[in-house]
Amino acid sequence: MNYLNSPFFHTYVLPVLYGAIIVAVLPLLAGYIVLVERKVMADMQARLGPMRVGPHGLLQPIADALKLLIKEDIIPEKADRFLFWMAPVLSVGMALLAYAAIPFGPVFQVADLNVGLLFILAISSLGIYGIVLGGWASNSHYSLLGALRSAAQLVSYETAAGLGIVSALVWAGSLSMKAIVQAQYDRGIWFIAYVPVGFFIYLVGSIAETNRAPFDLPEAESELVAGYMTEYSGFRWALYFLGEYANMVVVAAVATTLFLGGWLRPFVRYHDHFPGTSIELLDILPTLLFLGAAAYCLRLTPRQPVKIQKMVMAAVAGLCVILAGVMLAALFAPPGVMAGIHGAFWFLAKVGAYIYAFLWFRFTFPRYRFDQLMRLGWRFLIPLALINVIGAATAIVLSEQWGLHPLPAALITSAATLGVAVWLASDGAKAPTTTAETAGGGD
Amino acid sequence: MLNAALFYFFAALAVVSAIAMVTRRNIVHAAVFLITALLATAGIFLQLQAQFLFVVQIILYVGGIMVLFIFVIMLVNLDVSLHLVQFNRQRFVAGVLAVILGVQVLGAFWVGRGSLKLGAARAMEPKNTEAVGQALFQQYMLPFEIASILLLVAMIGAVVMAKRRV
Amino acid sequence: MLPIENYLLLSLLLFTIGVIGVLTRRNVIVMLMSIELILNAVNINLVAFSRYWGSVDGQIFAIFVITDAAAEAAVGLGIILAFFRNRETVLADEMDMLRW
Amino acid sequence: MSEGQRNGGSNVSTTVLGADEIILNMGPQHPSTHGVLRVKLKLDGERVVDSECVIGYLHRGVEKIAEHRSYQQFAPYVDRMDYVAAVSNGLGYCEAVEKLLGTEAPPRAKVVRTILTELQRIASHLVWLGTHALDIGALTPVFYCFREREEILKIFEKYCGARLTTHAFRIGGLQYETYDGFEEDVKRFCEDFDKKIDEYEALLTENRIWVGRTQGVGILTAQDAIALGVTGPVLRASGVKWDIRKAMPYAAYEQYDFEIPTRPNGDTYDRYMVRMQEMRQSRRICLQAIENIPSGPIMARIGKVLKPPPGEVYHAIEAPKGELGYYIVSDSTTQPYRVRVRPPSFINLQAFDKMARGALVADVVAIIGTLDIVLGEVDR
Repeated sequence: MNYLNSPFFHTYVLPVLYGAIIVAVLPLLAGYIVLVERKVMADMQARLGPMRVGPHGLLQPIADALKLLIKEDIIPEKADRFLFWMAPVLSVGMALLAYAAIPFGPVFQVADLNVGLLFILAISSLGIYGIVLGGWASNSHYSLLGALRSAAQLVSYETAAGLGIVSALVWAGSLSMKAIVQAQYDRGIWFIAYVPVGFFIYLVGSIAETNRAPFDLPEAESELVAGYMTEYSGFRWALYFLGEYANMVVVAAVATTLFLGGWLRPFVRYHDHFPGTSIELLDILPTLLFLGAAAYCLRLTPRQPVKIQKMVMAAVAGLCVILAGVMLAALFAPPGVMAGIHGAFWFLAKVGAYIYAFLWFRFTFPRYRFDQLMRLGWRFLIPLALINVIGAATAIVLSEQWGLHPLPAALITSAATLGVAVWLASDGAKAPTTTAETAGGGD
Repeated sequence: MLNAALFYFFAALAVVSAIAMVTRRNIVHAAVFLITALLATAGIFLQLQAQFLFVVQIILYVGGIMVLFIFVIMLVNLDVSLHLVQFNRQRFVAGVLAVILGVQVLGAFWVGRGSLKLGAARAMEPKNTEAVGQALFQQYMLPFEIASILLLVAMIGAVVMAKRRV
Repeated sequence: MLPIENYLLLSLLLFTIGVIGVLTRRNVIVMLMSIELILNAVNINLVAFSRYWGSVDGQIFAIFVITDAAAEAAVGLGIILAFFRNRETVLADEMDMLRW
Repeated sequence: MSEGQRNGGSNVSTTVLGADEIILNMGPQHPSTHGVLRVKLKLDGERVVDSECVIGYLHRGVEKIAEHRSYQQFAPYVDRMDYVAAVSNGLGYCEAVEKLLGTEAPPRAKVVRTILTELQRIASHLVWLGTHALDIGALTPVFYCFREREEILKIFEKYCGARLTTHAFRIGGLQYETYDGFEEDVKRFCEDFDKKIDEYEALLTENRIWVGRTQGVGILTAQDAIALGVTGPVLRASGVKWDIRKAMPYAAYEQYDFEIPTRPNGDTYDRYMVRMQEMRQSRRICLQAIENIPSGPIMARIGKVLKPPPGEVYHAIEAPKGELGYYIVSDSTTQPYRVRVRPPSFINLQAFDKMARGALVADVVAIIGTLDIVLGEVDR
């Protein structure tokens, strides 16, 4: 027991353990995000999605991974073999490296760097090389165009997303991921309430950075076949995919930490206890949520057409009950353990919601054209982000120098920023256009 | 111990990739090796407890400037020049001169080694980012503004020069 | 803690390699990259001194050097692009006209 | 095509291109060239400097086959040209041969033909809408479109047993009487369909990205459209009110009240709007026609062996994609001497280069989609 409290354990063993867990779990997680994506897509498109491999397609990710692993690995004759080999590895490696600084709860974090946020940004800006070098090394025009598009797009939207982050940072006053969440705890409010425009900018920027629709131009299927991945197949291709989905989780985690309160539960300053215990009322929310999910699954069980599906539905319900039990048991565990488990639950729930928004956008919007993408980035988002930073700074001055309550101060500046946004949007639509483009009807 | 090992690892990486960069025939490979060298340098910054500079090095140098380089390399599609002679005619003289320059500076170090009384590293502030920020926006405010004007000028210049049809 | 000479030596090595690159290569892009390497070698020096003096001034200077490198790269690459459009070459010894 | 115009007319080769020009081969295997179209694009960055359509990958010699088949035997072949609108192809061929024979289908057959052809027009436009939206990056409309198209195909299947290449009509009328509940099926579909179109429009019509991607893209002026021989919705979106159903009525179209939607600008957005409105008009025709289908025979008396008098005939109908014409020469044997098809897709594809020049790669995809070509018909 003494060993568990030793500094060696805390500085060396635990981070390595956490890192190992992340590296081991992430491919599986990415596979299941793909499954969820396909199921959500199917639901929005009035169909069922994967149903064959395992009940309700639950084993589909494993089948896919297996198939990709045993597929023939093709390297084009005139490809640059070294870079062709290195690019996907770089893509996935950089995405995984960024996880080092992400706090999946107050306990589960590999390393709390004092430049944690900047570290994540830096590492994810390296991920671009996986795309650019892979596109170049394939020696194909489609890949090259995808790579060029990607380089230009990522550099542009990184700027916008970075400025969106800054607006929340001025409220947080620190670059350490833990300190940012702590700042939100101290103020008793998530920063999305202070800088809604900043959150919007980061949302758009992060979609563009992860090459998701409607900004999926580097891999635009109908134009560039698969963009930078055109010449890739089998496991290398799977690595790119893994990198993309890992990156999605990273940007979602950053957004969660910065704007959505990290691992904090809703109403974090509401501390009423159950009478006679030290358990807070709201801490049973996760338990209730899981129980609700279990009840829903049980209600669906009799309606399943095949017996095996009934059994699986019941099994899923059982799993939910078990998780509810874990959440409940955590309430009686030592505070550290309890905070770790519940923090991880809330964090992952918020990350999931953010990723769901990604999926939702993907199935709703058509794709931007390249010049429109650039115009949106440089003529709308970046000016708006700059104004937003000024707005956030003004709100801080209002609240700290003039004694205004932070929330109304932030509301005033946000409203002003929104006004600028409307002006920018209408200006962008009316701006003189050089090519065949008359963007947008009414606003 | 760990500290020294880190330094020697990054230093070796930086030197090897710098040599590879100068000698590679394929220009994209050269760029990749330069990126490796820059990353190794970033590692050395980290080892010197300059966390903020470590991040700046990666974001700006590796994530920004080098992307620009690779972008341009791709634009000026250089399959043809791959088979040309990569070094110019003065290469031997130039190489020798450069080595002489290096040896000269080394000599200067050697001569002045006694006067460099820095000894062990002094304690740095733990909050590196804050310290850099304070210094940048108070003591070095004017240079900071000048630098931003320099960047603006460079940006305009680059746009004007790279523009397709003037 | 390592003596500062290690950093100075590393910096010197990188600097010399960079100088060799600038002086011997024909390709202008590689020459520009070698210049970046030289600037980088300088930065190592600055940060090392900053560490051994216990003040952040050297790091500030390194930031300015990086800024300068960014400006230089942007303008340099702009020139290369413009030149390539007109002459379709990026080799230094073929850039021998005073005007076009 | 003037591939090397900037380089003194030399042949296509990467080494003699301008400093930043590349050749991009789109197709014949490409997700959005709708089959096996191959487009050679000369790009300056992402901008199209020059383009060349390479066709013929799906050439099956349909016209030549006709010379060795009897008139009835050839009828199923026409279904394989525009396989997305097989019923319309069949109608054009049957009516052309009837014209050659000097007979006409009985009124009941004509009305049923009209209903089925209009349903086929809706089905064809639905395929176009789904794939066009998919090309531009909207993933969802295609599934909604295919859901409704499925209803139409079910009606076809109930009527003649086939879903895609239906061979629904015979020379002289119909082979099959309508099945029990035909009227109800068509009526139910048409009544629901209006809301479905609203649903598609809700996803696209006022979507800023969709408008941005389609407005001003691939503009074709009325003069250009006429000069290039473009027909169908592409022509009407350029502001020319030309529809063979009104201009030279065939089947039972003169009995019904419908409008010809036109739009003034001739860009991709206008073509989208025209086709959307056409679907509404087709629905209107179907609803009118289903109200009273005359009773009577469904087949004219033409005999089993067809030996048309020597001569030639040209008959055109308004297929979903434009003017579909059949030119048939008879030498009074059982087999046609020559059959020449005027396929709308092939002629419309001529406009591609005009529309694509100066556009971006992403626009090329939109333009291919908006022309609504079917390679089976282009290559025949």
